[in-house]
Amino acid sequence: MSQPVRILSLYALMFAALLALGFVQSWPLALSVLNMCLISGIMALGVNMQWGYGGLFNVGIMGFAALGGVAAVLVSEPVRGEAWAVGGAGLVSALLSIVVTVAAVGWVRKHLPRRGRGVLTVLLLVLGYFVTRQFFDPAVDAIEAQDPTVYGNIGGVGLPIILSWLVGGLFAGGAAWLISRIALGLRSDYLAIATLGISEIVLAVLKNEDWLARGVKNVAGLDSPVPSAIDLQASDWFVAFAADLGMMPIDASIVFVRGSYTILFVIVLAILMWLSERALKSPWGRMMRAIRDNRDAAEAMGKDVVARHRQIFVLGSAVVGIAGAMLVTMDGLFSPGTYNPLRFTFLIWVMVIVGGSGNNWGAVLGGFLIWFTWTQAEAWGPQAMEFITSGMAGDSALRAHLMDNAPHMRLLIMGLVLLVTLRFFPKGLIPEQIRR
Amino acid sequence: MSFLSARDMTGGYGATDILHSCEINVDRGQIAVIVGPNGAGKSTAMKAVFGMLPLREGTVTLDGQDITRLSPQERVAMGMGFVPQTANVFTSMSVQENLEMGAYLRHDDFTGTMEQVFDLFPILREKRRQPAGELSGGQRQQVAVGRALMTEPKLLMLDEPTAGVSPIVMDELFDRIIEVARTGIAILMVEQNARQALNIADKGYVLVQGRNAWTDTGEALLANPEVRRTFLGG
Amino acid sequence: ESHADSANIGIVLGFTGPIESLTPDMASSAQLAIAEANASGLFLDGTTLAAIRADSTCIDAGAATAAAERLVTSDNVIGIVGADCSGVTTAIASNVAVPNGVVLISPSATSPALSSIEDNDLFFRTAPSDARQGQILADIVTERGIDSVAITYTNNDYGLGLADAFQAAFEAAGGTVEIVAAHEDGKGDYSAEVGALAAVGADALAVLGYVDQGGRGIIQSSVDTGAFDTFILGDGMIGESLTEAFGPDIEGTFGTAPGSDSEGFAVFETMAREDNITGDGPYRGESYDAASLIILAAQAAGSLDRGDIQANILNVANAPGEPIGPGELAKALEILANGGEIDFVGATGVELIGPGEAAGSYRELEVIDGAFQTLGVR
Amino acid sequence: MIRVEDLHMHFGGIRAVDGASIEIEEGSITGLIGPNGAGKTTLFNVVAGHYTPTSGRVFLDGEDITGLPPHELFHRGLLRTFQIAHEFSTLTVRDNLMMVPPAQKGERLLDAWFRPGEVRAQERAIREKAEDVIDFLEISHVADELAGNLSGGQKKLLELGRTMMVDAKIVFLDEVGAGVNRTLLHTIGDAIQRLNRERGYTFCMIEHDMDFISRLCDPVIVMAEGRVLAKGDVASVKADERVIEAYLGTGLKNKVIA
Amino acid sequence: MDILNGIVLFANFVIIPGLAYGAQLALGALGVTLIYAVLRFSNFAHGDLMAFGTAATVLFTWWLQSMGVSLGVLPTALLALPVGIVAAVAISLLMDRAVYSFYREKRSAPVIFVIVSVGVMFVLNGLTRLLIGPDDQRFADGARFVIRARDFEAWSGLDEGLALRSTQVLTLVVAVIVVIALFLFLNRSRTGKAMRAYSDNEDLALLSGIDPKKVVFWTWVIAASLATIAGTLYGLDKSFKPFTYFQLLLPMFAAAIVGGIGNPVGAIAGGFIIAFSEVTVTYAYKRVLDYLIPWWEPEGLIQLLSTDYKFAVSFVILVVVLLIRPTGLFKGKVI
Ligand SMILES: Nc1ncnc2c1ncn2[C@@H]1O[C@H](COP(=O)(O)OP(=O)(O)OP(=O)(O)O)[C@@H](O)[C@H]1O
Ligand SMILES: Nc1ncnc2c1ncn2[C@@H]1O[C@H](COP(=O)(O)OP(=O)(O)OP(=O)(O)O)[C@@H](O)[C@H]1O
Ligand SMILES: [Mg+2]
Ligand SMILES: [Mg+2]
Repeated sequence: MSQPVRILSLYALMFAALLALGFVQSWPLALSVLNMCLISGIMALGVNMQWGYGGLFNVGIMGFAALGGVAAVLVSEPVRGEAWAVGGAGLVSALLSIVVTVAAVGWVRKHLPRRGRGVLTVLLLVLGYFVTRQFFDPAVDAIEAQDPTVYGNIGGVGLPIILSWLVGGLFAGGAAWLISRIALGLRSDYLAIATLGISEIVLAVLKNEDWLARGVKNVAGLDSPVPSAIDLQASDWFVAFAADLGMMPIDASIVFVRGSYTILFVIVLAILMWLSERALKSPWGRMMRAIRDNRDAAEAMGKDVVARHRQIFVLGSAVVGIAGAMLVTMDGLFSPGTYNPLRFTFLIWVMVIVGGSGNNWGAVLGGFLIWFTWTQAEAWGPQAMEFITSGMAGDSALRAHLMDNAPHMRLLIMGLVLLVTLRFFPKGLIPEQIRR
Repeated sequence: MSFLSARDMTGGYGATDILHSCEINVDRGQIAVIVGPNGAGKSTAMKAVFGMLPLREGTVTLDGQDITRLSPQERVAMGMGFVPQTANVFTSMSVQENLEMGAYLRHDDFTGTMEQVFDLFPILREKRRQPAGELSGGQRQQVAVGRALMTEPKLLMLDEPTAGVSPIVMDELFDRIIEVARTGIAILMVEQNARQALNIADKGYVLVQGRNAWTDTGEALLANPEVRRTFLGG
Repeated sequence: ESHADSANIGIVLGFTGPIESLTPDMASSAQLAIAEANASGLFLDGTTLAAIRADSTCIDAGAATAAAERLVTSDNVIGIVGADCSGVTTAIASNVAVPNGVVLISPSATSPALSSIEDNDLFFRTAPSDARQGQILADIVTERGIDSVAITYTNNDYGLGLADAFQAAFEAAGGTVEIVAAHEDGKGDYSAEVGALAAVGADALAVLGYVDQGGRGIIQSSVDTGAFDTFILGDGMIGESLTEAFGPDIEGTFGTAPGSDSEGFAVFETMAREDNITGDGPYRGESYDAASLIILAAQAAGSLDRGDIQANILNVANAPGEPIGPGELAKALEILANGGEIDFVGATGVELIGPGEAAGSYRELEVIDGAFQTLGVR
Repeated sequence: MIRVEDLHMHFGGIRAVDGASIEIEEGSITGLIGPNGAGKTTLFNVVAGHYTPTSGRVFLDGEDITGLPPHELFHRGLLRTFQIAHEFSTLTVRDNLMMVPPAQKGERLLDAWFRPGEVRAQERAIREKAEDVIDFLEISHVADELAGNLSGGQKKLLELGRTMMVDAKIVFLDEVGAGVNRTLLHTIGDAIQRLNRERGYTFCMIEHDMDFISRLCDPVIVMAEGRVLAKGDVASVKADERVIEAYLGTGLKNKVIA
Repeated sequence: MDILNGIVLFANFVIIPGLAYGAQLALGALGVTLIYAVLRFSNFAHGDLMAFGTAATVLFTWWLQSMGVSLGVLPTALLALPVGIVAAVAISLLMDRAVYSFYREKRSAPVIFVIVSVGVMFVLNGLTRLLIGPDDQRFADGARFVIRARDFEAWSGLDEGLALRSTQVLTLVVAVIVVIALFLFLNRSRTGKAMRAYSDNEDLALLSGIDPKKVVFWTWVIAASLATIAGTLYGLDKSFKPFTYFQLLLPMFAAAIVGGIGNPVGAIAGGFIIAFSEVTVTYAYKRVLDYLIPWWEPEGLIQLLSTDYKFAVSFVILVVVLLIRPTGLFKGKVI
């Protein structure tokens, strides 16, 4: 089967499955699954850039998604004047002292001779740490004391939340840039564990720094870039509109809201996809693949491997950050507890590999398929168990035991789908297209 | 029938065939050399003889026994030894361990053989504890040949054993190959240092695009002007 | 008026993921109420109720939303018991329950922040907000003459909320909190936390976590190293498995758990045991009560309409009316069918206040002779 | 053109290069020979920036280039091939060549996205050049094959081909001849001479095939045990006793018995 | 006296727990590292394999306990361990046959194996829970302590207690024995060398007559045994809950990698690094210092960082180690 035909037919199958979900179960459900599929597709696209083009084993996806998420909070929440009044000065001073410290360290490392440089660096860092804490701690205490059950944080800047998609990308990309200065020299699994560690650190900060985005207390009720279902249900024109369509206002409003998100997400995905495809098919893509294949030789052929790695690491992470911000926007909720490596790192990796790493269409399709399975396996698990145990006596202890543990069939089924797909498509559904 | 007899070998890595009815025979105590342009299928033919490439057609027999369907490690057990052209040492293992792995199937005491290998390639004795991956290109090649010699095979197959080794070591190596052959072992090798190789060869095969183009004694091939011009560099 | 023959109640809990060990018993407890109503045959002229479970995963808002969406739009549930962890609960409330107008009653989400979400009066909870428990716990500690404590809490909104409340109340009463350290659930080892907690030389350690999660690991480590003998337990830590495991080692440990009278809960325990719910994790009573409320509200409304159910939740939950304990659903259904009024008390002394959450009376418990004994109610 | 001063490269206790000083004249084809493990490849690796030397300096046209990364050296016109072929295995042979030219517009993302016309034009030119190299190396039948699937010798040719894609000042060839068919090697030798004469490339080549060395190289540097053993024209080196003993040997002991 | 008190205090809360946890991680990391060394992929299913093997051990232990069998001071689970090992080995070999072998034949890239192992992880995860449920299970018996804190106080007359659990001793001893055995096995024995050769260059291993089936078989046997031993010892010391075993995966990987993945000695070292960086950095040193430096009356708790950041800290240390030694302490593999 030629590549385009394969892409078309597999995507057609995927959409058929989503349509079936709509017909058999319900449209709001189908749309909400589709929306998450789109977000997953974007995340997978970001990871594919890093791994598929660049061969960078980034296992810190969770951290970048969370950074994107926090952007949604910081962009859209209203400014909290009270908090800034009590702690703003302290925070700004703390920030300043960090900047000064970094600048000082930078100067020392640049201008002083090798000997003694290390000691002085450490001294400066320690000093900077304590000075920063001096400003930081009281400010944070004051901010967190402000109405802690509902706020206790600095709020945001009160801009439309859709801007946070960009900002989320910037946050994640910025963090990636910092990391790339430290860790990109590491190879394969060593880079993996370092990025994993850094993402854990990012999460530890987001969980424990309540002043920033309330930490584990979550921020709920974020703005929405689309009208809310309740408002629609209450507006006459919409009710009339729904009646014209022959739908119940409730259903219509939900479909409308979800559909609006779908449109926004499709636009984002389309732009990113266009950029990625174009990049991959250009000499840039060729260079990236060369670097991935043989780093030493690429270096000898005049390619600045480190710079290219950094570039792709930042770009891929930014894409993940964008998806992270989109996710939080759609949920209307930022909850650091949500981010765990299984869901936000390994599942994304599964998407990329099952879909076909090195191929943008593949990675996105992987995002769709795996997310679809992930949500549907939830229902399939108990059904499967029902089926398995149907032969047993109604009151057998084994049956009861199995039915009780039926939800765990979810992961089992997830695993089976993954294994079966990779069995029949060992290089992913749409493998990297190597010849041109 | 010859000790090793590969007939009608046809096959390749994917859809297209690399080998076309290729034939190779070696007798005990004989040195057979395959030469030919790059990409002619010499290495492929070696792999096919060793069972590392599925053949579409053709048979391989060793000592009269049909081994066409045997796996490589079964062929090792039958007394075949092979030095591939690339990736022919265990890079993370020490030189000595590399040699030990060559003797993996031997249950007798192989210290004697190892001493012989060290005598042949003195540099390896010095480097016995160093990981093979840290050796120079030529040193690795010596480890690779040494590993194959450790098996004490009945048929020794070498894919460009002298690529990258210094002239002095190359001479030693050819000397040793002659010696080995004299003990009754069949030797099949691919060489680009074709002149020296054909010099010591009892039998030469010229392979072009997966086909036997010329087959003759080493001497005769060396004397064949056509062969000289096209493959031996004039 | 005629009713459908059957109706569904959704149960959205984290059957897989970090709290997977708590949820099966919670779900079974909720189903206990449903079974009770079905057995009575009195629910809306013999309509049979079915429970449909869905997996919230506890942490994955996207998956939880999809699961709840399935319940609401495809299985047409009349109300939902759930969810568990505050994050997913919020997501389900605002993305599914509110737009669809479905009642959502959480048995376990205790975060104070949930009091203020925009819920169109559709969100209720049978677990009280942490603020009150913190106060009561602090009172008990002070009364026992303990004046310095170390606190460890599970690092989520429940733990943090409770810890904050407890610390504030305790310090207001003149006690000192030497150290507050969070612990993450489900980790392999807690010696670092215990090491830090023990290093301050506090009289007792307040463990505000879950009995079969990190909280237990903390206690285990503390007992093993001899760091603390007396523990102050939040409601999530009360469970027989704790006394089974550590019995004599934690003699004198005390804590609080929701519930107005010990009798109600005891009755529920017996019912649960009979139904093979053998665990003793938290929130089982609350789950039973949450399901009961949906059933009773539907009965009071005389309809399966989601809006009607929502309108009746507070009526059945609070006085006036005949108090209804666990195991008395048949009686309640009967009263409601006859147009009477009830005040559902349930296993945990349900009393919904303010924005629809439990007012919270608490039992004071102490480990005496290696088992939890109820000392009184506050 | 290249001057290496008292270079040391130690790996733990192993002194791969142990105080070598070498000079390569502009416009020469310098041969570098020596027994296996003499430190030739290591020397190349240091000069080409793959290793930072333990001590010693490297100069290119009088400028200190010690420790510069390979990609910068490439842009200064210093190219090298690898003894063990380093092909880009999932790229086609043609792409392997086409990725080499520096300053490709399409390698900058913004241009790749928004200036497709210019990128295409440049690609056409590069492709033509690649075709020439492919033809020259007689590998046109495998031009669309993945480089990973080439035969051992073909990979070596590709190594050489990459250096022909740009205008270099100096090219270091590490045993391009090993595993290459002798007839083709002749042609390659001719090409090297032509590049040297017509385009003024300087070459430094490691090789074990003395015929090849004799034909092309002047002068020849002999290394042994990390140091320079001898230097001079081919004839003098071949006659040097130490070189014969350490490297050349005296030919086959067991003469062939017909 | 004070100095003794300080040392005992530090030992009780830092050294002993750190050693025990380190050994637990190390045992797990050994399995990870072995699979990586021979089969060349990071096996994400290792945590759940541990859980599976332990679940089998637990079930058999219960049966033994119900039959009244006991080992006296030692936990009965040790008797049941072989059964658990057999179960874990069986499921590993089954998974290999059903899953991994296919990709081996296809010569798939390592990352495919990694992702496939995630699939296997999901499957094992489900199986374990179907077998024993998701709950916390206790199966320890025998003497829990070698020394109890209170007994130590009484015996020594010190103010501070020192507790030492039998499981801690057991874990430590087993970890040391296992790593020595594994090291010798890999570097000295014929099969061990064959395993290394196979991992280094599969084709060449074939050419040397090494039977890949045998290598793979032994690898899984050893890895699954290690997993079960590690899981059971951990379960005895703490308690058995499948989810926790999954959670252990990350620190185990961290240990294996920071030590230099593919190297058994590295796994041990890595285990202790991870464990001690968790325990020491977040420990509040106030009381220890009170004993050791009585005249110094420090303010605050002398805690370098709050335990909130315990994982962050251990990862910072990990990253720092990697920056200094990019392939881990003991020169691990790079694939
Ligand atoms: N990374 C390394 N670690 C340790 N030793 C090394 C390393 N690289 C090379 N060596 C040692 O340095 C010496 C010189 O190696 P080098 O590759 O430079 O030799 P060479 O002259 O190129 O030989 P050949 O002609 O065989 O290619 C050898 O003895 C080799 O074992
Ligand atoms: N793994 C492979 N997959 C596909 N094609 C291959 C593979 N290996 C080799 N080929 C192709 O098969 C042909 C013959 O290769 P082979 O390695 O047998 O050549 P050779 O005669 O040994 O050449 P050389 O002297 O250069 O080593 C070549 O055209 C090569 O491109
Ligand atoms: Mg070949
Ligand atoms: Mg060399």
